[in-house]
Amino acid sequence: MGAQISAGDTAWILVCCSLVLLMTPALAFFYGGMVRRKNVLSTLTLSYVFMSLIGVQWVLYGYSLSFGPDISGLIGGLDFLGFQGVGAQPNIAYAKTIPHELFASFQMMFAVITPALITGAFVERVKFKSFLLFSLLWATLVYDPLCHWVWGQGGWLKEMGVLDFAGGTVVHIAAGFSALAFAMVIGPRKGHGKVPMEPNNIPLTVLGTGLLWVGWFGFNAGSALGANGVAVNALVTTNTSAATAGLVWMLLSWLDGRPSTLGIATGMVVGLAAVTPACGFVTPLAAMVIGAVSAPLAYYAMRFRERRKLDESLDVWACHGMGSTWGTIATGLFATVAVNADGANGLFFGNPAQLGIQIVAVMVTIVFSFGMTYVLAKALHVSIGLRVSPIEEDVGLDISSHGERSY
Amino acid sequence: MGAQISAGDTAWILVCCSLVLLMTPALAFFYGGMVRRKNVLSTLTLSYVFMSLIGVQWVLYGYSLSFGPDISGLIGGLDFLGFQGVGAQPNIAYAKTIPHELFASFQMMFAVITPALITGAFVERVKFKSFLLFSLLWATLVYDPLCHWVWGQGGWLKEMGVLDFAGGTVVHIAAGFSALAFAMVIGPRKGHGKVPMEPNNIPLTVLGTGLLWVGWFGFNAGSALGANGVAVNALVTTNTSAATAGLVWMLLSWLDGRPSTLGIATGMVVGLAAVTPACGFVTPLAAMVIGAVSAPLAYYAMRFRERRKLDESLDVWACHGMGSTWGTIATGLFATVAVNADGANGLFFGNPAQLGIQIVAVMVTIVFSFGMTYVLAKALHVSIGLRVSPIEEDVGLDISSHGERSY
Amino acid sequence: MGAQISAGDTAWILVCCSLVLLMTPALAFFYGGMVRRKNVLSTLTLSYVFMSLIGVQWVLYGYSLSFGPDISGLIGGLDFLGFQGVGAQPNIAYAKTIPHELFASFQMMFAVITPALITGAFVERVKFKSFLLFSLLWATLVYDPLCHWVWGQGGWLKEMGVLDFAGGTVVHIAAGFSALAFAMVIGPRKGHGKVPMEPNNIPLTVLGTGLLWVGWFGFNAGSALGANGVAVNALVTTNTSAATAGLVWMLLSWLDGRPSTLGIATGMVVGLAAVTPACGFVTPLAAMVIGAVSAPLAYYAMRFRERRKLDESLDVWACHGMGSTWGTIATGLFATVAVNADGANGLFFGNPAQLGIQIVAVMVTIVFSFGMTYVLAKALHVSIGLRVSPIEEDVGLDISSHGERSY
Amino acid sequence: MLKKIEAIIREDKVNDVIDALKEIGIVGMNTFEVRGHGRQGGVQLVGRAGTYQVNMLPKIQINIVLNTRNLDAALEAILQSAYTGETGDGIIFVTPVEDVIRVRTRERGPGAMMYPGDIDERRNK
Amino acid sequence: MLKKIEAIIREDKVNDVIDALKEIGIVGMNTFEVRGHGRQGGVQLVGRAGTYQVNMLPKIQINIVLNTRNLDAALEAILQSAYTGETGDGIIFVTPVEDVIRVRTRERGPGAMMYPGDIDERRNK
Amino acid sequence: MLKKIEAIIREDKVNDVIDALKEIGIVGMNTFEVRGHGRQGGVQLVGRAGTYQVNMLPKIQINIVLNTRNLDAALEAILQSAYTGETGDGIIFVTPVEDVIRVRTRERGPGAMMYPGDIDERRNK
Ligand SMILES: Nc1ncnc2c1ncn2[C@@H]1O[C@H](COP(=O)(O)OP(=O)(O)O)[C@@H](O)[C@H]1O
Ligand SMILES: Nc1ncnc2c1ncn2[C@@H]1O[C@H](COP(=O)(O)OP(=O)(O)O)[C@@H](O)[C@H]1O
Ligand SMILES: Nc1ncnc2c1ncn2[C@@H]1O[C@H](COP(=O)(O)OP(=O)(O)O)[C@@H](O)[C@H]1O
Repeated sequence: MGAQISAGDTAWILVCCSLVLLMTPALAFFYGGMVRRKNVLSTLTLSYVFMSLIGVQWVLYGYSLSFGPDISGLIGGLDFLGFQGVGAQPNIAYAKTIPHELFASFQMMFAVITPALITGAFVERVKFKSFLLFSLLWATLVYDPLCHWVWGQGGWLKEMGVLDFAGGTVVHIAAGFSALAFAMVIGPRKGHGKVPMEPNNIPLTVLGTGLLWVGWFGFNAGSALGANGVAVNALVTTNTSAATAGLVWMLLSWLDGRPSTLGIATGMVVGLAAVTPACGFVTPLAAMVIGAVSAPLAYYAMRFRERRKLDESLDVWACHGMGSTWGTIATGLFATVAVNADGANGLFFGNPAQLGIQIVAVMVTIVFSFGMTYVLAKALHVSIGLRVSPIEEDVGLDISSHGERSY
Repeated sequence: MGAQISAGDTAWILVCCSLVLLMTPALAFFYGGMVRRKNVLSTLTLSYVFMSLIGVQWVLYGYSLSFGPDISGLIGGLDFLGFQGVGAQPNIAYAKTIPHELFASFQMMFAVITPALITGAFVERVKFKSFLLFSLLWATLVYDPLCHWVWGQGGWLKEMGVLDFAGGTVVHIAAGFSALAFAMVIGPRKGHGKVPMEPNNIPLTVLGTGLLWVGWFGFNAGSALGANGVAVNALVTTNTSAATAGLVWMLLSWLDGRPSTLGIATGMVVGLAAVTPACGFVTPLAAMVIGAVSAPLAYYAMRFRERRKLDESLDVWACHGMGSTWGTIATGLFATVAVNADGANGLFFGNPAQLGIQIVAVMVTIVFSFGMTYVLAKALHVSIGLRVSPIEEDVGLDISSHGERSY
Repeated sequence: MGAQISAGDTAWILVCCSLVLLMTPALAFFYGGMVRRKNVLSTLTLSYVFMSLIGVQWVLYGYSLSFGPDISGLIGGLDFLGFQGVGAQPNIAYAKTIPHELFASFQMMFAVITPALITGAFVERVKFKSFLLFSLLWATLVYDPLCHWVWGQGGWLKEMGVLDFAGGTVVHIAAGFSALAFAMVIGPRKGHGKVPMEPNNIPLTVLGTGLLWVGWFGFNAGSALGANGVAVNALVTTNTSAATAGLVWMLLSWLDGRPSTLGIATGMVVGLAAVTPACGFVTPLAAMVIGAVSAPLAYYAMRFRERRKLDESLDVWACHGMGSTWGTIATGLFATVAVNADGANGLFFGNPAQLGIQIVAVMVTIVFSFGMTYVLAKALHVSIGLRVSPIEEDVGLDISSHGERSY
Repeated sequence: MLKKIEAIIREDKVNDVIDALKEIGIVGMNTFEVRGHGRQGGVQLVGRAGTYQVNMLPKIQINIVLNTRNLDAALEAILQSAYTGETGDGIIFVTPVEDVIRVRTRERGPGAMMYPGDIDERRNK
Repeated sequence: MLKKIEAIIREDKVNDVIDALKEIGIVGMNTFEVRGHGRQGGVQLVGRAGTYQVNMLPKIQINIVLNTRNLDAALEAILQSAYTGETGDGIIFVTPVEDVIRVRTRERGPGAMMYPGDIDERRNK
Repeated sequence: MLKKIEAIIREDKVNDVIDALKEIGIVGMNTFEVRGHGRQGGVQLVGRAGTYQVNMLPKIQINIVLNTRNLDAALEAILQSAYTGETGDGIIFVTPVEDVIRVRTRERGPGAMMYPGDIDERRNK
């Protein structure tokens, strides 16, 4: 029938913009609690700055590259530069019942938080200027194309039929494997593996977790782009996966010592990341399985990473990368059109082909994001340098990069 | 006419799920600021864990026990196990204009926060394992039945005509009197009444208060189950009662010393708890009276509790139990069909019978929740023990139960 | 056609009430992080208390003075005392598609936060009792009339045709210039300009910034009073201005030293304040200009203020006053009916008259708010005194005014 | 003659020790947090995935300046009230103090060390 | 000959005391927070409902190591700048120091105790 | 004979110093944060608009009580591990200690100062 604005759908997605925006501060605090006291402000800034940086980039050209008219399935055209032509009428290709500008704005919040996720890899040692440069390049050369492939009208992975409801590939796998690549280039923090690096303020991390969970409802249920049954199902599956993963992680850390607060919080976030691609396609009970499996997967990925002495400091790869790799594949197992008529069935509902598509999409995302990030980081490393000096690292980035002290 | 989904109503209740979810982290910080530094993480975890525990329990069987097809007015049947049959269509018995799954999900958030409220009674000394067991039993044997009685189709208190808009009985009285019972069983913290137990971080409590207030709009106005005039009225009465109670508490603490920040915050929460059962049935001016009376009631209940040397540590009974006892009774005084045609008139609007019904509901809730909790706690106390060892208590639960330090 | 409630619009404005309410706690933490540790609770309380004080005042008579039937363009009549007649039906003069009580409640949140903004001027030394008295007088004699002039049906500035979408004059200019006047009367903190007054907890300020940004979506996009294209545009322009100003401030502080976290946070808030009057009338690219100009304006206003040795402690004047002065004037430059048919064109769209109107409104607001505040503050200063004693100031207001310690 | 006791004890014993000192009339004192290491091996903390070792543990140091004649009584009170028998109970140092001045009264020397109701006052009764 | 001054003063007097010391050319010093108890009775705080008593009050301890010849001047500066006349003004201890070494220069003994523009340099001018 | 070393060093050197001490078998010690001022001029911080100067800088004080025979070894270890060559490296004081008692064992005097695997035990091997 075409484009007819629904005030209800518009209301919900306006709210989701607010909820997803909230996730960036939430992430900042989630991360900020885990670093050492001398790097708290620096860590907060690494996330917050994206609200500014991508807030400008997206309006200027990011949205256009991602969602502009398709160019050979690879990238969007420049028609939407400066949000031109992105107005109060719906863009039928993307969302029939809300203003085009609202779709663009909701997508902006995703573009903001994704690179912020990566910062967990290089906190406590990155040079601020190089970080800014890397971030802008990453947003332009990694995020925007990938976003177009998976969600843009005509994008090649979308055409292939990949199911990624709210960003398992575009957001979490991309961030996780980029984090891995960056950590390999920048190298470990001074003293990593020798001195214990105790989190300076776990309550901040716990606060961040709570706000992340709330914001994730906007992220996942908002991806239905309307206030409807699919949104409701996404909200419930999101909650269920997070709940389950938190519980399982608690048990895992209990077995290895004691039921740790940080562990429960981490499990919750892993469950949220894992269910992200699946949330609009699977039932609550399937989400319980997705959450339950994601916890040990990320848990042991973390230990593996530690044994390899790799300082991917706040475990973006283990939590988001591995969590969502599993979630995207699990979508190929558990998806059912009973939940979402616009989706597809997965292996367990008689459609093994979907699983294949999912695996291809995962692999493409991994190779592309890891490879591009490795090259970008390496180029910056050998040119202007990625790290602060050892003395600045000792003093802490709060003072040395920002001239401030936290508390 | 029956079931017709409204996108506007759906949008609002989706938001309310997020707002009510936020209340559990908010409560965690409200409580976490008031304990001693060595128990901050433990206190936070006691609340957060319910997002996981009940998040799973509710989907598996909690919702079904509470809202499944009625069995003799006492409990719900098992038809909704695993959210089976809880889908995108409305359940006309509960909410005509939103998906059934959304109603179930909104109710989940209530089931999550209610047992979290109780934790204020036993912070700084409870054994984590026993706490988990108690919580699961309490949710199953106390919350789910009570919820069915008051809100479930066919529940006997509902049939009797009790007015409880957003959970005065089910949530606040039940939590408050359960807290009282538990505190009597577990006994006071080491040094209680001798050593001053200064709150470690009042700003955390203040933060929690702010977030609780915001979340409470979802809790109370969301209980209209739609974006309509009743919801609006509930939001305004909620705000008015909280505002008034905060102001009155400020004056009370000023009279006894100085206008304390913690006092203002406490007053606000008391006003919120008090108006919860009434919010959808009374006018803003009536809410002002409800708030104004709730403050001294809880204030002197607190002092009474202290004089009795009972260590119901964070005053769940005084704030939530007594606050909402008053609020539920006040609903029988101030309710008017001018505000809510689906409600009833109270005593002041010519219907004394309603007051009687309210009082019966209050007494049933008190007896049931206090009694059940006492028995459950006692049984755990004599079997596996409710308390950590005195040495663990001295060291603090952060280290001894969770192996972590806060800040 | 007249009044027809839209559930979607109602849902959105219900949410906006929650979002704007959140801004008061957010502001409390934004401010609380910047004072010295001995005044954290006091600073938090100065903001929080308005949720109580105005929460009661507005219902009793504030709304009526502001939005009651017009009396000679100057003030509202008393018809809405106690929210009488403010019910579930729309008030067509203000908002056609939502309950009148919802409009009143949304406006309440503005009335709550505006005087809270002013507190930044006199933290760390104000006498609590005098502050309460001042606040009530200010709300009644400054805010309510001004609100009527600009937004009330029949208000003289409204009749004149001023464009102020979400409160550039009523909220930010009024608060900023009142802050200036108050600071001049109360005088500087002991040691101001001699002892460095290092912020005690910048992460709190950063947290406040994040929550303010989220809440501001409700503030600005909610001012469309519906879930429609104008709301969406307001959300996008709000985000864009904040993003840009944050970035520019970062660069400014980098030039003068290092890219400071506090600076980025401050820039974001300035960008938010600046775009507030304009957000519903201008394009995203215009918002980028508005944000970009607001940052250096406030930055150098701050330095000017410092050089004058004026202790307007947390720079309400520079950030909100100057930011929104620019924003209100810029509305007269960039406004276009292409964005909002109910608005008007500005200078750059061929309507220089609008710029004149904007300038008049700015000047009226400045003169009225500065003058009234100066008189009120002076009267209190010479009668009951505005400041605590020097010893109480040394000890800190947490202990001396509230009998508490923060952390 | 004046001495200073520097007692480094368990965090969770600090209230007991202060009470024990007040019991016998030792009034003037102050405390602060230190992180220490001695015979006690450290403690194992739980991280996100697995545990790790922390070697510097939080302790409280209590400083008490007193007349030499009250030294033994104070030491005995601390030794008893700080004891648990586990490693980490702590250690007490005694150091010399040459002079003392009270700011408010400018009293100087041992005479400045009198507090209402303290051990000396009690002895004289 | 070296001495250490340990002055325990009100939190809110610390800036005044530091200024007074700098005024007379005492440069090297450090401060930390302690919680103390002396003649001052404690303070009443306000809880959720009613008040309660806290006995250990926050104070700042300033440690200054200096040559004995500068001791009296420093003591006098502190006594004046820390004074309010209310209980809780604090107390000053003087203890012996046997040796001092500056890390950066390995200067040792009283000679290590020189600072640009300090009291000794001024005296020599 | 007992001495106390009070070493005031850079915050970011504390792990290095502790490691260097453990290396040579100095086991018992404790640390706390101080804010200090010496030859180092202070640091410039960035405010909302422009910079300002802070004069009291955070440092870590390490206290070590030990037998006089181990003093020089300990001093040397600290001097080496705390060194950067910039102002602000810090300063070490040596003060007398008259007695020591271990709470758990009531061992008294220098004999209380033995730790498993410490410098004395190593020497005896
Ligand atoms: N030689 C020392 N110098 C300074 N502090 C010490 C020394 N030895 C022990 N301490 C302090 O005393 C605390 C307890 O000492 P420890 O040897 O662990 O106790 P225990 O005697 O019960 O084994 C340590 O954490 C440290 O703070
Ligand atoms: N004997 C003591 N040993 C250690 N510290 C002391 C002693 N007496 C006083 N103090 C410290 O000095 C502070 C002020 O002492 P107090 O007796 O209250 O001051 P005033 O002399 O003004 O009454 C106390 O809080 C405590 O920290
Ligand atoms: N006379 C002193 N008394 C007490 N502490 C001192 C004294 N001199 C220096 N300090 C402490 O030592 C720290 C480093 O001293 P500083 O003179 O800055 O080092 P450097 O010798 O490298 O220039 C100071 O911050 C202060 O804490």
